Amino acid sequence: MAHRWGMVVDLDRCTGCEACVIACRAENNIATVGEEQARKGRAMHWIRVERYYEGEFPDVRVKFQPVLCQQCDAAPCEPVCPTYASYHTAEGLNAQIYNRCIGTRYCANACPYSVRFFNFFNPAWEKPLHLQLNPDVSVRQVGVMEKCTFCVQRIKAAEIHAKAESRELKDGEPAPACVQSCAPKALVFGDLNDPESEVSRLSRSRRGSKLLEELGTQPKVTYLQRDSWNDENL
Amino acid sequence: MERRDFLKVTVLTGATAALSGCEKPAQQLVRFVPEQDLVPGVAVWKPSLCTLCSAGCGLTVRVMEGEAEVVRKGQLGLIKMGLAKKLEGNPDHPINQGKLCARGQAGLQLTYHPDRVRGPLKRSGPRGSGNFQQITWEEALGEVVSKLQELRSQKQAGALRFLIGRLRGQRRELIEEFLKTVGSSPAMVFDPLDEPVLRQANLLSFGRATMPSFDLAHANYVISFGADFLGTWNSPVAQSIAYGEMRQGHPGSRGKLVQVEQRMSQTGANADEWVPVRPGMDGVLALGLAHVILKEKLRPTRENGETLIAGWQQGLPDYSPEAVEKTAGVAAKRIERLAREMAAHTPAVAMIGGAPLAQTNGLFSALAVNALNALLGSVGTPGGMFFTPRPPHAEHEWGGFAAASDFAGQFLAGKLDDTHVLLLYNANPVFATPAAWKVRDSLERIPFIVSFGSFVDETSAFADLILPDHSPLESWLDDIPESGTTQAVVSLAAPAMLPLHDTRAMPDVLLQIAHQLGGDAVKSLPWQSFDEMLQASISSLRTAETSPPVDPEKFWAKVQEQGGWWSEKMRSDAKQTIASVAFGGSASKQPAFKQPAFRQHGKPESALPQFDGAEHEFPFHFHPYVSQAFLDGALAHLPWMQEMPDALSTVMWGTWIEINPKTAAKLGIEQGDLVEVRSQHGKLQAPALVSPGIAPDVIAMPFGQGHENFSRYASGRGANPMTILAPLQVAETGSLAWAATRVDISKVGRGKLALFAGGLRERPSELEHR
Amino acid sequence: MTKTSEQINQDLLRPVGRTSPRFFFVVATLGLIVLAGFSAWGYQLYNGVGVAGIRRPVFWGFYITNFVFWIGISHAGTLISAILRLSNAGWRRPITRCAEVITVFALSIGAMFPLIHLGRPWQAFWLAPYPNQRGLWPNYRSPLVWDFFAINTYLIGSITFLILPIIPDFALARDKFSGRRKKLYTVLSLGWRGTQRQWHRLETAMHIMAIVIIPVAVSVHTIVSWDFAMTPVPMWHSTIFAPYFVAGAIFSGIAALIVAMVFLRHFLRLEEYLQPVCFDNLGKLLLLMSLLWFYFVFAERLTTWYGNESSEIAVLWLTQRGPYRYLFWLMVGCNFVIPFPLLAIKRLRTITGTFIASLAIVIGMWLERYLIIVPSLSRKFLPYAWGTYRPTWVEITITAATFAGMALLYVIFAKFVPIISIWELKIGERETAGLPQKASEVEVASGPLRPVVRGAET
Amino acid sequence: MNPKAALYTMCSDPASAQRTVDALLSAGVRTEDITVISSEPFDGFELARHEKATLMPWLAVLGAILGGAGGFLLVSQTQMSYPIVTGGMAIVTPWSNGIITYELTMLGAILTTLLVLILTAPLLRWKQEPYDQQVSDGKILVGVTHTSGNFDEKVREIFSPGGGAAK
Repeated sequence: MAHRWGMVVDLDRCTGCEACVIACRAENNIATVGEEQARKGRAMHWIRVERYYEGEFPDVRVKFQPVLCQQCDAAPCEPVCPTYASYHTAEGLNAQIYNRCIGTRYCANACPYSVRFFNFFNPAWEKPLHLQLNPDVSVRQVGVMEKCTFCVQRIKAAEIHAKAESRELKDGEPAPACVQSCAPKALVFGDLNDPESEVSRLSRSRRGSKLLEELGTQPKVTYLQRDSWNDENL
Repeated sequence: MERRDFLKVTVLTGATAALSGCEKPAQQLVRFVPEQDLVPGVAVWKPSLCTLCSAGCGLTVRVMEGEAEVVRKGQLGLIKMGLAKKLEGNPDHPINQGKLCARGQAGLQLTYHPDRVRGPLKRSGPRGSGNFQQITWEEALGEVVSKLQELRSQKQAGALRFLIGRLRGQRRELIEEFLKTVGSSPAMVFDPLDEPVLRQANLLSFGRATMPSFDLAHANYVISFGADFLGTWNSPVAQSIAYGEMRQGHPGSRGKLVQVEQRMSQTGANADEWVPVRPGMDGVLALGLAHVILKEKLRPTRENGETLIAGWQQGLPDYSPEAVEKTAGVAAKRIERLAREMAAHTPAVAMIGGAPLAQTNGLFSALAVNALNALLGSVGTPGGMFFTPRPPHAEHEWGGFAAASDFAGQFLAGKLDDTHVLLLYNANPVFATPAAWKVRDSLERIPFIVSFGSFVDETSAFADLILPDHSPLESWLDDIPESGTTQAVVSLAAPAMLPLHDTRAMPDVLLQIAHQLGGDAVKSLPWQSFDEMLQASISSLRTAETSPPVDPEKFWAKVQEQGGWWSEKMRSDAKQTIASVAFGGSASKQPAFKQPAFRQHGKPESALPQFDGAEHEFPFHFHPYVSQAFLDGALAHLPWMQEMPDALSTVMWGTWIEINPKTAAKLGIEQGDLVEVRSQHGKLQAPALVSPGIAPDVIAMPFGQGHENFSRYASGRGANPMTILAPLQVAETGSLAWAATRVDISKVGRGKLALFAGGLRERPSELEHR
Repeated sequence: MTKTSEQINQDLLRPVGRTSPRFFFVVATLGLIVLAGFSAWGYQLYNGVGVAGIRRPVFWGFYITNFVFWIGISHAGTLISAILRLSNAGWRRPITRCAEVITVFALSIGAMFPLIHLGRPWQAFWLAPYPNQRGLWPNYRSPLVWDFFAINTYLIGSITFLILPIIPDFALARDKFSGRRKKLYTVLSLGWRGTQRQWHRLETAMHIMAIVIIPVAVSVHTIVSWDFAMTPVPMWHSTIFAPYFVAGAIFSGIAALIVAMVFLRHFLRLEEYLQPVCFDNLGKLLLLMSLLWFYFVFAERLTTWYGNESSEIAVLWLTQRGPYRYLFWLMVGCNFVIPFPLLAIKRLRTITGTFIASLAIVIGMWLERYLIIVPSLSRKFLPYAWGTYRPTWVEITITAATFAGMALLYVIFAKFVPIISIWELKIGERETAGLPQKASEVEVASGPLRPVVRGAET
Repeated sequence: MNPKAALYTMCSDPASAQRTVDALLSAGVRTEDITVISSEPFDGFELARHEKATLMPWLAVLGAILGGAGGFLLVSQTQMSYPIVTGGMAIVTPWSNGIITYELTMLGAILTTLLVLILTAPLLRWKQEPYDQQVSDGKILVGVTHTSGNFDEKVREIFSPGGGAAK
C-alpha cells in the first residue's frame, strides 16, 4: 500500500528551542543569507517556530507554533505553477522540482502558510563551509523556489534500508531532520495510511486541528492544541 | 597517524589545478593519497561528544566521503576523506537520548569555519590587535618549552598559570597533573555559564557542590525561579525530553509549570503560570510559599529539619504572604494558592538558576529554594531533584566555574602580576567579564601568553603564541556529565574525522611539552598521546560494568563504539533507586570548594538584594540573560546561530534591548529605535524591542553579541551587556552578581533590527494593523 | 469648416514629411531614460532578482503592478475604437488610430514585465506549449499560462486592427513622397491601389476584427484579474475582480488616450482635427467609468468590512488606516474626487479639464494596482509571516523607463505614420460637407460630362 | 491584345465616376472588366457591384471553429501524450480547457480574416495596373480591362467625345 506521509505537531510539548530549525538547515543545505538580506526578509527557514504573545504584562502567555510545509492534499501552490515545478508526488508530498522552476513566485503567493522560500541570489558558502553540504540534497541556484520536502531524501534512505533488509518500514523509522531532533517529541512523523501508526493515532486526538483548514487546503500536518492545567484537587 | 607517512605528492595539472582556482595561483596544489577507505555516497555514523555547554550530550556524526583542501606535513593539498555532514544526538546516550539542541547541531560549523586558526601563530602586532604570523610547530613548541625551563631554572614554577574554560574528564586531569608536576597551582577556571552560587548552596544543603538533576518526567508540579531549563540552563536537552513527558507523556495527568522571573524566558513562555517577581526576591517568595505550607501543615513536618534558614522552626514568621507581597510584589492570595497547589500536587519540585543566583543575595535564594524542595519532600524522590551518580573511577568531580571567587579575586586584586607565563584554553574573560574587572590590563602585564584556541577571540588576541587545537570532531574527547540523568556516565569518543588544518590536539601538545621538559613530568604523564591516557583511565570501569570483566581491547572497542560507558539504566520510577543516587557517593572532592562555615540565612535584613546605582538616577533593573543562540557569546561566530531567529524576539544577526510597551511609550521609544543604556560603569547602544513579556521597571538584554574580534561573522556586531555591568559580588561566594546593575535608558536614534516575525499576536487587534 | 482632400493630405502628412530639431531632442531624452531602464534590467539579470525590493512574503511588487497597469492602458485603443466603429460614431474618425497605437505599444510593454520579474527569465519560453525533451507541457491550470495565450491573441489582434486601416494611408504616402521614403512606403503599402474590391474587403475585415477584438480585450483583463483571484490571498480571492479589473482597464485606457491626444494636438498642430467634441465625448465616457470604478471599489470594500473575516479585515485596515492609507486616499482622490467634478460639469469638461482629470486617473490607476497587489501579500493569513515591501532603484528605474519607452515609441510611430487615419477622415469630411453620399443623391445628367481622358501609358 | 492593357479615365468626384461606370455598363462592358480606383471608399455608390460578394465572414467563423478545436485538442491531448506524476491531481481541468479554447477560437478568427483579406483583396501584389498617382489627390480612376476591338471604340467614346489614347 502506498505511503501517505503526515506529521503531528503537539503544541503542548513544543518548547520553542529552534532545534528543528537548525536541523533543517543542516540537512537540506539551506543557504545563510547574511544580515542585510535577513533584514530584507529573505532569510530562509523551511521550518519556523512561530511565536504569538497573548495578553499584556503581567498576565502574558506565549504560544509557540512550528510551521513547515503542510504538504496539503489540495495545495494552492500546485495548480498555479505554469511549469509543474510545484507538483504532487505519488506519496502525496508537495514536491518542488528546482530545475523546472522559472521563478514566477506565484506558488509562494498562493501558499497561505508562507512556507515557500525564494533564492533571490545565488547561495554562497565561504570556504571551507561548503564541506558541510549534504551530498544527498541539491543546492538551489538563483531564481528558484525552495521549500520543505519532509526530508524526502531521508524517507528514501529509510525505504532503501528497509528494502535491503527485505522488510516493511517500521513506524517512525523515516524521520525528517526536524522530527529527529525534537527533544520534547513535539513533532511526530509517519504514514497516515497506516491506522496503527503513532501519527495516525495522534492526529485523531481530541486536541487535533489543522492549520487554516477553513481554506480547504487539506493539510497533512495536524496540530494538537495546547492543553491547560486544570486543578482537580482545589 | 602513521598512515600520513604514506603521503605521496603528485603535482596536479589542468583540471585539478583549476579546483584551486580561488587560491593563489602561485601555490602548487597537490593531491594526497586517501588516509581512510570510504565508499562514496554511503553515510557512516560515528559517535562523538558535544562540548558546547555543560550538559555534555552524546553525538552521532554523519560522515561521508568528500574532497577537501587539507594541510599534511605543512603542505596544502587535496584529499578524499570522510567529512562530517551532520550532527545528531546519540540515541544510546543517557543524557540526550538521540536528541540535540540547535547549538549542538551548529557545532558542525566549528570544524569548517573559514576563520579557524589553521596553524600555529606568533603575535606580530601589538597585543590585542589580533595580528599574527604563521610559524612551524617546532618553533612554537621550542619557544614554550624554553619559557617553562626558564621558569623552572629560576625556581618560579608558581609563575605559570593555566586559565581554562569549563573542562571535565581526562583533559582536566591532564592539565591539573601537568601543573602539579611543574609545581604550579591548579588551573583557574572561567565559565560564565556555571552556577557557583548554586554549587555552594547545594554543598551547604546537601553536601554536594554539584549541579542538580530533576526527574521532571514524573513531576506533577514544577516551579522554576528564573531557571531557563528548557533553553540554556544546566542540561536543556535532557530537561526538555523530560518536560515533554511531564506535559503529555502520561495520559490523564499533566504536570503544571510555574515560572518565576522578571523577563519572560523561553521556559517562561512555556509556563502554565508566569509569575513576575521583583528582582532578587525569588528567595523571599520561596520562603513565602514555605510559610504557607508550614502554617497550614500541608506537608508532613518530619521533613522540616531545615537549619540553614533562620526562623524555619518558628514557621518563618517574617515571611507571611502579606509581608512577601510588599517586598516581592506577588499578591498574597496568589502566594497562598501556589503554595496549596504545589503541596497538593506532589511530586512537586522547585529549581533556581540564572538571574536570581546573580543577585547579591543569590546564595540565600538558592538555600531558600533548596529548603522548599526539602519541605515538599522532593529531594531524592521520583519526580523530584537528585544528583547524578559519579562513575566509580572519577575521583574528582570537577565543578565548572568552581574557583569563582578566587578567579574574580585574582583579577581584581591583580594577583596575576606574579604570573610570567599564562596558558589559555577555551576561556575568553576579556569578552565575558565586566570592564570594571580590568582583565585587559591584567593580561597586558603578563609577559608571555599562550593560547590553545581554535579561533582568535578577544582574549587570545593578547596571546604571544597560538597553538590551535583540533576541532572537537577531529579530537579524542571524553566527558563526565554532571547532571541530567540517573545513570553514571563517562562519554568518550574517537575523532569523527581527520584534521583539516595544521592543528594539533591540545592534550597531545601538553604531553609533548611535558616530555620535552623531562623530569617528574615524564613519570606522571607517561603517555605518548591522549588516547592512550583515555584508554588507561577508562579501563578501570571494566570491572564496574560486568563480572567477569570483559577483555580490555573488547571493552575499549565497545566504549568507542557506543560513545562512552554508562552504568545500567535505572528504572527512574523506582523510588529507592532515585534515593540511592540522590546523594550518591561521598561528599564530592572539589578542590575549589571548601566546606563553608555554618551560617544561617534568611533574616529579612540579609535576605534583601543590593543593587548598583541609585534608583532615582538609574530607574531600571538591567537584566542580561544567556542567549538562546550564543550562550555567553562563545557561539557568536557560527553563521547558523547568527541567522537563527531567537525564539521570542525572532531577531537574527544582532542584539536588542527588551522594553515593556508601557515603558517604551512613556519614553517615546518605538520598536527598532536605537537606545542607549547607561550604568555607573559604562554605556552601550542597541535597538529596542518592545515586548509584552517584561516588567515595566526592567530592561533585558541577551549576552553573546558585541564581539570586537571574533571571526568575520561576530566581529563588530551588536553590543555586549557585560561591558556596563557593576563588579558586584554574590555574598559569600565572590562570584559576579551580573543581574544587580541598575541602568537608565534614552532614545538616541533609529536602529537596525533583522526580525523574522511580522506580527506579534495571532489574532491582532485593529490597532496592530497600523 | 470642411477641408479638401489636398488640405487634409498636406496637414496630416506634414509631421511625417518634415522633422524639426525638437523631435530629435525628445527622442534623445526619452531614449536615454529607456537606456537607463535596460541597464537596470541588465544589472538585475546579472545579480539576480534580489536587487529588486521584492521579499518574503511580498513576492510580487512594482513589476507586476506595472504589468497590470500597462495591460490596463492597452484597453484604451482597440476596445474604444472597436466600439465606436461598430456604433459608427462620427467623432471617432480622428482618434481611432491614436487609440489603437496605444494598445499595441502598451500591450508590448506590459507583456515585458512578467519576463522582467521572473527569477530565471532565460527559461521563460517554458511557458509556451511545444513538444520538448523535458517531457512537459505547460500547466494549463495556471493563470499565467492563460495570460500567455490571452495576451498573445490580443497582441496579434491589436496589431492587425492597427495595421489594416493604415495600408491606404501608406499608399497615399507612397504617392506623395519621393526617393527613399517612396521606396519604403511602396513596400509598406503592400501594393494597395484602392480598387473598390480592396476597399470593400478592407472594410469587411475591419468590421469582423472590431467584433472579434472586443471579447478578446475583455477576456485579457479578466484573466489578468484571475492571476490574483485564483489564489487564496486575502482580498484577492474575489469574484468581483474580473469586472473590476476590466472596468479599471477601460478607465485608465481612456485617460491615457486623452493624455496622448492632447500632446499630439499640441505638438503636431492638429487643432483642427482633434476638436473639442472628441474630448467632450471621451470625457463623458471617462465620467461613466469613474463612477463605475468608484462603485466597484465601494462594493469590494463594503463586503469585506461587513464580512469581517480576520485576514481580509487585516488587509482592509492596512490600506485604509495603516501605512498605506496615504496612498489609498490619494488613489481615491485621483480616480474619483478630482475627475468627477471636472468631467461632470459641462463648463469644466474642456480639453484642459479632461486633460487634468486624465493625468490624475493615470496616476490613480497605477496606485490602485499597487494597492491591490502589495498590501494583500504583506498581510497573509499567519501574522508571524507578515512583511513589508519597499521598491529599490532598480524597480523605479525600470518603471520610469517604461513610461519613457511608451512616449518614445509613440513619437517615432507618429513620425512614420499619419497619426490620424486620413482616408477615414476624408469620409467624415464628405459627410460634414454634405457632398453626395449615394448615387441617388446625384441629380440626373446635368450638362454634358467632361471626363479627362488619359491613356494607361501616362 | 494583351490582357493587361487598359483604358481609363480620371473622374473628379464619385458622381461623375458613377455616371461613367453606368455609361460603360449600358455600353455593354462587363462589370468584371471595369476597375474603379479611389483614395477612399464610396459605399453609397454602385461603382463595382460585383465586388460586394465575399465569404470573408463565413471563413472567419470557420477559422474560429478550427482555432477552437485546435485549442481544445491541444489542452486535452497533451496530458495523454506526456503523462507526468501529479499524485492524482488533474493536469487539465474543464475550466482551463474552456479558457485556452476560447482564446484560440478568437485567434483563429483573427488570423483567417487577415489571410482572406490578403488573398482576396488582393494584397502583397505590387506593380498592378491600371493605377494613377492622381488617385491620391482625390481623383477617381475608372478603367476598363480586356476591351476587344469594337468595345474599345465605345469606351474611348464614353471616356471622351474627342476620342482618347488607347493601348
